[in-house]
Amino acid sequence: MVSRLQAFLLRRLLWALPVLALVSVAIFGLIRLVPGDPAIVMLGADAPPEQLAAVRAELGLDEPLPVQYVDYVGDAVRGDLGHSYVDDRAVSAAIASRLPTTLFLTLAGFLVSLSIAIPAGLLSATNRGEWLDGVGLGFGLLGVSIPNFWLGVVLLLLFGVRLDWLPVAGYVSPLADPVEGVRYLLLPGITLGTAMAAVVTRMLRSELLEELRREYLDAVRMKGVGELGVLTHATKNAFIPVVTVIGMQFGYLLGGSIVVETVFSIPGMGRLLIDAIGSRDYIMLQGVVLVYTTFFVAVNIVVDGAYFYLNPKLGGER
Amino acid sequence: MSDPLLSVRGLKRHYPVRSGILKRKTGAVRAVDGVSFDLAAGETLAVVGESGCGKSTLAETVIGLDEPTAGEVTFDGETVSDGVDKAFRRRVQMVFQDPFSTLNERMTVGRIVAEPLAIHGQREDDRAAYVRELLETVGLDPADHYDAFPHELSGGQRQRVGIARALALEPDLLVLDEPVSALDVSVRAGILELLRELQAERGLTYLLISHDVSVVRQVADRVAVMYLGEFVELGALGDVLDEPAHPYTEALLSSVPRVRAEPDPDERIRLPGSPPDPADPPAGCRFHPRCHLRDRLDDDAAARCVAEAPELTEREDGGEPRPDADDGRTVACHFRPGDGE
Amino acid sequence: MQGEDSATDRRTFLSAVGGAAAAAMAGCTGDGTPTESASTTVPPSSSTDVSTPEGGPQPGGTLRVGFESELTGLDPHRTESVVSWVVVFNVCETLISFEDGAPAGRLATDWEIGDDGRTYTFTLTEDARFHPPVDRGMTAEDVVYSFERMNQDGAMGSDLAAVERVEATGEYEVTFTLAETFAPFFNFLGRVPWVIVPEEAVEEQGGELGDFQEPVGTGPFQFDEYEPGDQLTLTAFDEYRADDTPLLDAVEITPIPDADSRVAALRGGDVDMVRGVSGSDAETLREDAETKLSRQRGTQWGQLHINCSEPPWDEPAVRRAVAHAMDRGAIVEAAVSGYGQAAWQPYAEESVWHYDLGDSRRTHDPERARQILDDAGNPLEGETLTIKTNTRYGLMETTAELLVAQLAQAGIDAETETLEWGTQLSDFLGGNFGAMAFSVPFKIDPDRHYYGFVHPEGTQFSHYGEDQPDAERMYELLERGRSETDQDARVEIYAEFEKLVNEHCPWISVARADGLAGLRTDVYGVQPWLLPYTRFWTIWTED
Amino acid sequence: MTDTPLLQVENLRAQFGRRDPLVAVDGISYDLRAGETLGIVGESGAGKSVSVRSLVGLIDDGEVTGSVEWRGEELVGAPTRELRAVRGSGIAMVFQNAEAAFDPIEPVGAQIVEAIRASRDLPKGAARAEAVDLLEEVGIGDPAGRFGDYPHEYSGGMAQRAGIAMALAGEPDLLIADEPTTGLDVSVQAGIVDLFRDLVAERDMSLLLISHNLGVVSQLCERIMVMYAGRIVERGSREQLLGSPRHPYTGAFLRSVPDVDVRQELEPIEGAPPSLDDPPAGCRFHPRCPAAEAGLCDVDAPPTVGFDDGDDPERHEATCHGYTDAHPGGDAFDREAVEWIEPAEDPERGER
Repeated sequence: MVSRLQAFLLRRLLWALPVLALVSVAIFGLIRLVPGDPAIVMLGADAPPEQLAAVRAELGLDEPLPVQYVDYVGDAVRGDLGHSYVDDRAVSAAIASRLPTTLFLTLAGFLVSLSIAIPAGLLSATNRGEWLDGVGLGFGLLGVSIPNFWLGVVLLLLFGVRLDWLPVAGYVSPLADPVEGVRYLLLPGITLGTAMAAVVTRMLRSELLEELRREYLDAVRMKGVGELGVLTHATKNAFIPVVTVIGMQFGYLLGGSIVVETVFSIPGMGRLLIDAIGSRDYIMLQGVVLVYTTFFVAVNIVVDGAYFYLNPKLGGER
Repeated sequence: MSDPLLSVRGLKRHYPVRSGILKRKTGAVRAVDGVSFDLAAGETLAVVGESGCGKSTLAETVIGLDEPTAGEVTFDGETVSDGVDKAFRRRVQMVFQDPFSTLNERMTVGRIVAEPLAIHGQREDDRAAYVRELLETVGLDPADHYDAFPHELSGGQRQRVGIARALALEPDLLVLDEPVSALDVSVRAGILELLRELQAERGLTYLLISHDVSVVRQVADRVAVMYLGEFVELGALGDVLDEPAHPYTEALLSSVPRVRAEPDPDERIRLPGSPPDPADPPAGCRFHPRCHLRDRLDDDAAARCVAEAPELTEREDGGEPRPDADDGRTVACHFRPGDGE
Repeated sequence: MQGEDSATDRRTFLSAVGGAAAAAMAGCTGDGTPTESASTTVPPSSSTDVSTPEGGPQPGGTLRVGFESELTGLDPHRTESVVSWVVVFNVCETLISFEDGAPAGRLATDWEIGDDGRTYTFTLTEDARFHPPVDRGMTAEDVVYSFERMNQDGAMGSDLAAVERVEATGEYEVTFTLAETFAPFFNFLGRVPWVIVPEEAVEEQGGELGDFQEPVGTGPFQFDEYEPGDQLTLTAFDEYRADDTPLLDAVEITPIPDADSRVAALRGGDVDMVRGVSGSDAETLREDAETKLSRQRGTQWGQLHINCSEPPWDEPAVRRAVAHAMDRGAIVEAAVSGYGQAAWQPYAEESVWHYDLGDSRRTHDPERARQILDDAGNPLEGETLTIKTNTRYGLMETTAELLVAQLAQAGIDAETETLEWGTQLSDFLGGNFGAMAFSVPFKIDPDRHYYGFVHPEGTQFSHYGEDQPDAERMYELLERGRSETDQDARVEIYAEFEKLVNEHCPWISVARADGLAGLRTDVYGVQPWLLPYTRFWTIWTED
Repeated sequence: MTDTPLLQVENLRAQFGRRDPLVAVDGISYDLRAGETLGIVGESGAGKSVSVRSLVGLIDDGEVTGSVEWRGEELVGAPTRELRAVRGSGIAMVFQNAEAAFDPIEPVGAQIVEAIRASRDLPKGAARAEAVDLLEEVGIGDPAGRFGDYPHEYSGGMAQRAGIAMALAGEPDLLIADEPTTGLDVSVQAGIVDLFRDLVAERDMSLLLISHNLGVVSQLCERIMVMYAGRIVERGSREQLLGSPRHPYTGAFLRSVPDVDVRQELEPIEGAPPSLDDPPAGCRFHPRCPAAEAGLCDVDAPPTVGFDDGDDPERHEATCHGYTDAHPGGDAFDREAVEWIEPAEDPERGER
């Protein structure tokens, strides 16, 4: 017997399939609809015709589009995203080598944003109208208005160049060297996480303010529970809708990581994407975009699942 | 007797219940499950029951806001259950429970009341004057209230606006869905009095939906008691409320707290448990799991309640037959119609 | 604009001329374009490090370098990008190279051209060794193998098309036999992709073209490890045949594609050298006490490409008028902050291929542009010229935008059409354009620039048909440029060709942009080469 | 029943907003003895709910003045720490919307356990066992099985029973029930009323019940106070109040309630309850009072009048001008029965 949560997740997964199919068609189509022969664009103006023909054959460009698509999807399902002509790598291997980096970066942004947003949201809501609230609101406004790349460059100039406390460029895996890894991820994490922190702070604040007006908190007070206990109840409840926002923000983080990876020279998926665009590496490009999309869809399913799980009204687990 | 204005036969409204991974339909909530009644012009039928019994769904289905799963609704000789026309929309109006949410906050009272006229393209020449007249009819002062916005009015005044709006098209039938339950106690009487007056002056026909027997007592001519999607008792007001025949009616009436009576909890008929799930109603008599009569029945008789659903039948000894209605007093209970208590 | 005082200059500003000629002379163009006023050129053969500390070059140390973009594969015979070639250039070696602008031996110590330029015989050094794990001496067989490999399926196109055979005519002698005389061939041998690699290492890595991703060569550095996208490490090849080469122990290359981050990384001390510094960042690096700038003249040639069979551009008067409407100095100033030169031809004054056009140059003169059009009967009456460009390359974008404004000053209506780079490239290849701003890297031999533009046997990107003035003569000059093996005679040929280009404007040369690199102040020995490839083996750090 | 009141309320006032304050409760005084059942009746906006929430410091955005003594201890202005000690174990509260009184994301049982452990130092297991007992006591079938259910899984009546169990967790001496049956079906409501009656009897608790439903109040309370526009207009025993209402509002209120047993001439009270941010001067009921006397009722605050109702020991008082000589009176007012007249201070005049 499947539980309601499992049924829900399965249903979401089934829904994700057509979404992914649609996305794959879109990616595939868009890349091929871009004007210009990919082979020529890839190899440059003075490429010999023989080489162009070889590349076309390798890319399957001489086949009709539907055949190309079916081949592509067939391979993709088996985990083969193709072979990059530009730097002669299996796309899946290239992505596999970059994905952990992007995940670590996204995670860093995620942690940074939550460690800012949760206390800020709580303080802001519980000190409504006072100066702390003003600080929280101001941060919320600034955070969403400052563009990633600008913040990144400012942090980099301040902490990397002027103060020289932290490295400016590059990446060390936190698994290989936790201390260095964190040092390298700190600035990118702050850059990436600030906007999300702002959004989550504002959301948490408003949800909490809403929640603090709810009657059950008076019921909790009437038990003789202290204000901290009351706040705990309110925060747990306020977090349920915030989880959804956090999930959506995770998608934003993924997008933001592209910019941040470029600014901080972090060899992640975003850089792979930018480079693939730059070098007209279509095979790589469609692989990377597909992985991003899949990831995004997966995050959405997880978030929905979490929402479902946390919200007993939807029949979450006990 | 002339043909009834509204005739409902075997009306059902089931909502699908979906479950499983693919959300397939796995059952149905039998919100309204085979209801029949006639409503003569000029009379008031009250459908009384507790929350979830299906009375609101019944009202919505009758006036075509919801599509029936089965059954037939005839209005003034025309079948309307397969789709209502503009004439029906004009002749049947509804007064809603919550005057706070059913009035457009951004429209003046005058515009709110005139809106149905505009929609139906009526009284283009003297609309404003007519609306003022209507406001006066429902006890509002046009001078004060015509240009007022809903938030400037008290709850009772808003409900009066709602009634004026419903009257604008000079309907024949008004469906009153809990018309006073959102109002302050001291205001309720005024609205009920207004409804009585309007009926007397305009010969309106009312279908009153209410959970409050006291309200029903003040307004209705006949009463239908609804339980789990079915009528369990239907008859003249005095008959049903003074001498309830169905055990549920009995329990319902005895639950109403009397203001002046000395409290005597032992006299009260207690209903054990909660109403069952309308998606999975009990077999046989739907009321049997909570019925206090069963204690007095022998085992064979009690088994009948579990096995066999009672039909709504004419009560043999029952009450004064109404001269103007051909459906007398009917009760759906295996034992009450004939047990000669 | 570079009116710098020489003291600051000497500390922070390294400059070198990457011309083909050794002439150590200041550029002097005479038309007053501000970019030409700098007196900062230092002969590439002399020490570029004016402030070299006492005691001379110090061996040892690691140089951390920030690259302008990601490497695109490392198979020397396959890769297509400048940054990858920089790595190849330090790991593998070509037969010849260029020193001070003139051909010089690298793996070849001597050569002989015979039989009307159809046979080339090279004597190879006997001291070249392949890096571990191959670890053996290089012989003529390796040269034969490498050329066969790089040109399989005609992958090298017309550049090697003339080569009929490559033979080992001795253990250290290799002979190329050409089907017909093809003079540029010799210079092409200095091209970075034409490097010599050992067959066993290639086979070990898969054998196919593109598989050789951990290149093994004979160069001063050997490939150590590469984490794609992250860091590539080169280590000194201890058994390199020249003494004290390289000086560094290792080079760590990190791609830092974002220009601001690259400069920040240098200033923050995270790297010792960055390539691809933009003109707008150059001043910052010069002013920062911890950094300095290295400048290589004219690595990129910008031009207005014209489709000479597309009206109204098929009218020579139109092209000439546009050439006079153009203010090259302003474009250089705007596009590369002055780090470049107004140019009327790809080759700088220092180059042997440079032809002194003198006063015949079509300089900025809007009045004359009007006059030319008047005389031709105003062919642009009611016309709006379209200049295609893109946003990917600043030089092209700025050229197009400024040119439109400058044309307006000369009374010519024009507009830009900004395309996606791929689209622009397609349009270029397909001849779907009237004019477009374009730029190409500087080429070793003029044939590589001109033949493809003009000759009907080539791609004829300029669509310079026979009906155009002096078309036949220009075709003939290009053919002679290929068949004439005498260097001086070739210089004459291309000089005449340039003169015709100046006259009929099949394209309009705009500018040469400099290649800028940033260095920490303790980095010395940077010697910009002819082409934009960094020679890590000359660099040392004071540590 | 002892003579020392459990709760003594003196001139309790609660207002919201600084400029143009809304005075929801305007100086009410009463006391409540142990074991007593007191009802406060009034329409929405009369200030009933605020009046009881101010007792235990549940007004956080308003200002409460006056005095509330719980067993001699002042609660108005007391620090939260002291209020916490009284809440739950001294005074507990049952809320109107039972489901809304529970944290929606925690199982009902856990919330009752929290209430038990907030007032008593019990180990978790014991608290859990007691919570199950409480659920059983309030009439929830299969209490152990429903222990882990979430609030939304309870029906309205069941949720209210669970809410009562939660209020009982601290073994309070006074149970405040704020419209505990509003929104419930009559059959369910009757059950809740029975439950309250049983609990008060068995646990020797006092009950302070607030309702707009006279029926419910009359079923449960020996003493009743009628509130109108933030003030108490009449108080007395159930019999006094329902049998011989003295304040015109009480009488009109009683007459306006539709009777379930008789079809009657309905007598609505004209107009609507006043808004509290701008209450009428004088007697607040005067704009709707058929016996209002111009120049008197609309000017001066009415005095509180006591009535002698024979052998009923409860004091019966109404705050009305109708029993003074200044008022022409008529049939509406039976001046013979007047025992004493307490001159009114006029808070409005003092302020305005």
